[in-house]
Amino acid sequence: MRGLIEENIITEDGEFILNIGPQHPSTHGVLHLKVWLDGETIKKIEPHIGYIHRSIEKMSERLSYRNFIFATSRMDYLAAHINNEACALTIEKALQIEATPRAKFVRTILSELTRLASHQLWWGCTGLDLGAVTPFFYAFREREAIMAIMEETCGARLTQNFMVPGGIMTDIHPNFQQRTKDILEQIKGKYKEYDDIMSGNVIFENRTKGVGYLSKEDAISFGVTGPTARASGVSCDIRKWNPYSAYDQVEFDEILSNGGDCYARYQVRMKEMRQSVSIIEQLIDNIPEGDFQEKTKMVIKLPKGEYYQRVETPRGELGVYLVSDGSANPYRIKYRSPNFSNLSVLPAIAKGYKIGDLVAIMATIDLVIPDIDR
Amino acid sequence: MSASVIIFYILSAIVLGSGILAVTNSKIFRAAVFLLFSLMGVAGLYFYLNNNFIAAVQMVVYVGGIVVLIIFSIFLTQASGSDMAKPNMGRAFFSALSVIIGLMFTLLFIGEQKFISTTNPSIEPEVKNIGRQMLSTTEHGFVLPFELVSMLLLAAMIGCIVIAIKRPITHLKEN
Amino acid sequence: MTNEELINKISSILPESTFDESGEFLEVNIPSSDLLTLLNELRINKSLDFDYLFCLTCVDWKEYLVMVYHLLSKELKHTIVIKATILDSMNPEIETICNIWRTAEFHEREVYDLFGVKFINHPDLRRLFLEESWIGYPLRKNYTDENMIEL
Amino acid sequence: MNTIFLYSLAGLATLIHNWLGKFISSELGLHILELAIIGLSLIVFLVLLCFFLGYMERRVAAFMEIRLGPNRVGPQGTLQIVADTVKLLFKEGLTPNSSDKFLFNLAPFIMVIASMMAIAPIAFAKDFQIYDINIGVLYVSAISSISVLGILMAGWSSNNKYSLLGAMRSGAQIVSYELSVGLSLISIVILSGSLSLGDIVLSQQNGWWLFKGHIPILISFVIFIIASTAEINRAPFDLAEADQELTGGFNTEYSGMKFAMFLLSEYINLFIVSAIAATLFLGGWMPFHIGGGPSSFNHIMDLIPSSIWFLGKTFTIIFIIMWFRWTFPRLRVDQLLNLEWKYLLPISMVNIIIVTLIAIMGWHF
Repeated sequence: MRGLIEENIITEDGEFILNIGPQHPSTHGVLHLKVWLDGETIKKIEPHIGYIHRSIEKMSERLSYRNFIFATSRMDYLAAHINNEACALTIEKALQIEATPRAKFVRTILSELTRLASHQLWWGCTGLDLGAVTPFFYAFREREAIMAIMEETCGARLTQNFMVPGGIMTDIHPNFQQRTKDILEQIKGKYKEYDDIMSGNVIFENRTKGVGYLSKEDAISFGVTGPTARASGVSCDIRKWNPYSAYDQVEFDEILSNGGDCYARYQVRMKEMRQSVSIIEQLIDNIPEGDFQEKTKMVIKLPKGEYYQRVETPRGELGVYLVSDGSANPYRIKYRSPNFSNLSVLPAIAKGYKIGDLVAIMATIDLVIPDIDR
Repeated sequence: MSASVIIFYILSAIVLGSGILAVTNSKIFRAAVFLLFSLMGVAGLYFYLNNNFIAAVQMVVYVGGIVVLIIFSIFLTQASGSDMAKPNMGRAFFSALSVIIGLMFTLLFIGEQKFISTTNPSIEPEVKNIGRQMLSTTEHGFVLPFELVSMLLLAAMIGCIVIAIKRPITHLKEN
Repeated sequence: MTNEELINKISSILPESTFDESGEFLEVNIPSSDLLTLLNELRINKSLDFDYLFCLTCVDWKEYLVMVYHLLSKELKHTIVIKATILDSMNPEIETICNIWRTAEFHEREVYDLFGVKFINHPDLRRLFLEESWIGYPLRKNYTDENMIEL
Repeated sequence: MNTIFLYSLAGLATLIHNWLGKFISSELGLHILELAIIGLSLIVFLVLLCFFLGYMERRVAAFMEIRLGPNRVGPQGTLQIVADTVKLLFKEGLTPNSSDKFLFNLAPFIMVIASMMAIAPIAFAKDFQIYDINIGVLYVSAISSISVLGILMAGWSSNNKYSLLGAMRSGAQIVSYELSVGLSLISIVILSGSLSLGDIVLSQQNGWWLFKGHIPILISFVIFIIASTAEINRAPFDLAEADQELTGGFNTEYSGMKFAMFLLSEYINLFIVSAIAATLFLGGWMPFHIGGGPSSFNHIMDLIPSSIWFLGKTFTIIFIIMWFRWTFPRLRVDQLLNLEWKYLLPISMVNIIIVTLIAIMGWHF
């Protein structure tokens, strides 16, 4: 019809281009993938990004050192707290101060709660992407409880903005410890339920095993980090490599797997949730008394130089590269966001699989689009 | 005019009308859809004749099988949305010729038959009887044509498979 | 490998490089023309084995641009920062390193998009975030946008 | 008269027939009037059924997903689906500019008509059937094969790549799974010796085929449930729609009432499939009888109206199919076809040979 249907039909060499996104249910945001198909098999993928680019790096050049921290809440909105922490740590490194012990503990607990909440959402969305709707609601049951703790202590559910250079903004809520312990108990009781509905399901296993294989060499070369890389056997947990906050005072395992496929990535994240619970358990009863904030000047000026701080977000390594020229604003800030590198590997690992697999791969890489675009 | 006659004319109109539309339509997908209606009209005629089994088989085989296959092959060809080119004169002439010959042959055949009005059919059109006839070797048995047709279908299926696997699958693991 | 050993190694590869140990990581300053020689060696040499490029970016110092490469070795656990100075800030050009680390492909596109650095031999050098018709490179210090509202 | 009226739908039908007979003398007129009444009541029944199934689906989903489900519109949210229907009715039915408008508008009607036609031979209660066609089983599977054409038409004419992919998937899926559905239906036909749904129900007077036919019938029952779930495009086999992959597949471009028609036909198909399964394997309207058991038990079972038996069995199967939908992840397209061609079809073929053996030797109860 009017020449348009011809475009729809598969051309002579079998080239069929499908535009997945920018509005698509399983891209979890405004990601646009141009997919070349042969039947249902993917021949080539070209990611188009920038639909939600807010130039946080450019914006930060005009913000003070106290303010630019909170712009990062909007990058990886599922790990807003950890992004803030990375910035706060960078400033502390430049000022050569350390957060108070109490702040360090609270930061770590909140980071791990953020990780738990993020992994919960990821778990639910993975189920949703693979066509099982129910896990999404199961995941939100626990996530809501964590969000309630965040709300009570930080005053916000998603963009906590609880970090200041030298510590945390206010002291923790009196209920914080008890409620955190309650939610840990609840989550520990639900592992079996999670495994029953997803991990042990034969369709789920068939959909994920051997799908989207990422080799160890590729993972390193593409700069893939986080659970996605750890599922390919790359040891890259910043919490182990460069401990920050209170991570040097807790015992936990870096989860590694050699599977490299979607199933391995799934398992790594599921086990990481257990590790997070164990980290919080070690810390929650031992929060030291004392100040929650180190005294800093009202207007912070960093000494001239370049500073780099890495933290481990739920999706991988977040690097903050800060160049200071001695003034009250950053001269240049670069966020090395984990999702940006993780997305770059998608075209390589999704090639040769089906459209349904692409959805599974995207789900297990766990992309957050605002973090890619920044 | 009784209701039965009215139904007959309606069914015939569907069969002939959509048949003509199927032939004259220049959009191939629509032509396939009209063919579908025509075949369903034929199935309706079988129902009208109380030959329920044949009617259902008509639906299963032609509607559910053949037309779906035709539509699939239309999907896989180019430009199925645009108008088809007008056939050249020679082709149209021979087509018309073959249609006329076919029509005359059919009319001749019908003319030779003596239609005797009867109320009780020679065999009850029941599944059991049809099954017996299909597998019997007696005078009205159809076991030979039945087997021949099944051989033909088998050959067609093998042919389809051979066409389908013309190239080996190499897309995986090339990276 | 300690910083001294790294300095010795790199000096033997590229004598004109200068070093700065004041920061967290060892910084190596090199001219942009020698980038590929050094980085290739850093990746291939088994005693250096920098297999992980964890950050690639550019800093605009108004008169010149500096490409910053953060490298890490997963096996040997040492980190290095390579800084390649591009003197021509009007028409910046540098060799691509995406044959060495594949992650560079995306990061270089980002730098091209926001700083206008042209990467020679890059397989697919296009704007990444901004549309193709965008004029200027937003993260450059001399970038002005008439639609920008001053707060 | 009153007791019959209370206990059986057949009595009600006779009552209406006799009552109308008083006013209309001509046979033809009576026939046409009754046809109109049947058609109208069927449509009303189906629409109400779809309302109920829509409500049930939401409630079942909510039950599975530890949430409340609709609870605002009407008592317990019962009118939610009515509100939704009203919304869909008043929504503009968009037709994409570059679509093949004739086929685009025709497709939803084909779907609904195909679904509605298939309901004719289903026995809702004792002696209560719209059309006891002597080849009922074959008729249903023949009619249901039309609905694939509706999907193919919808997907192709939308001129949307997602729709086209959805239609292709759906075509491949339905054509393949029809084989398994057919073979599992045939296993019952072999045992009961009839294609008529009425006769098949009557053949289960002394026990349902699921119990009488040993393990082979159990296998074909399971195969039937799996394959028919696939045939009516419900999760985990909803690849033609596959929201997360194809954003709705063949019905991506549909809106308003045309979209509602796809929904309508999906629910009618769900009902038909469950009704067929209930009729063939679970005895339809036949009460649960124990052959050698005490007759008092059988008598108590007889007191429950046959329509309740039929609907109870049907809705149990509907519940199971809904349960699938809200529990399982979706299969991939090649896994879907593998399941049919490598597992279900060979199993059904072997199964049917065993069933034939059972039928010939008379080993069934």
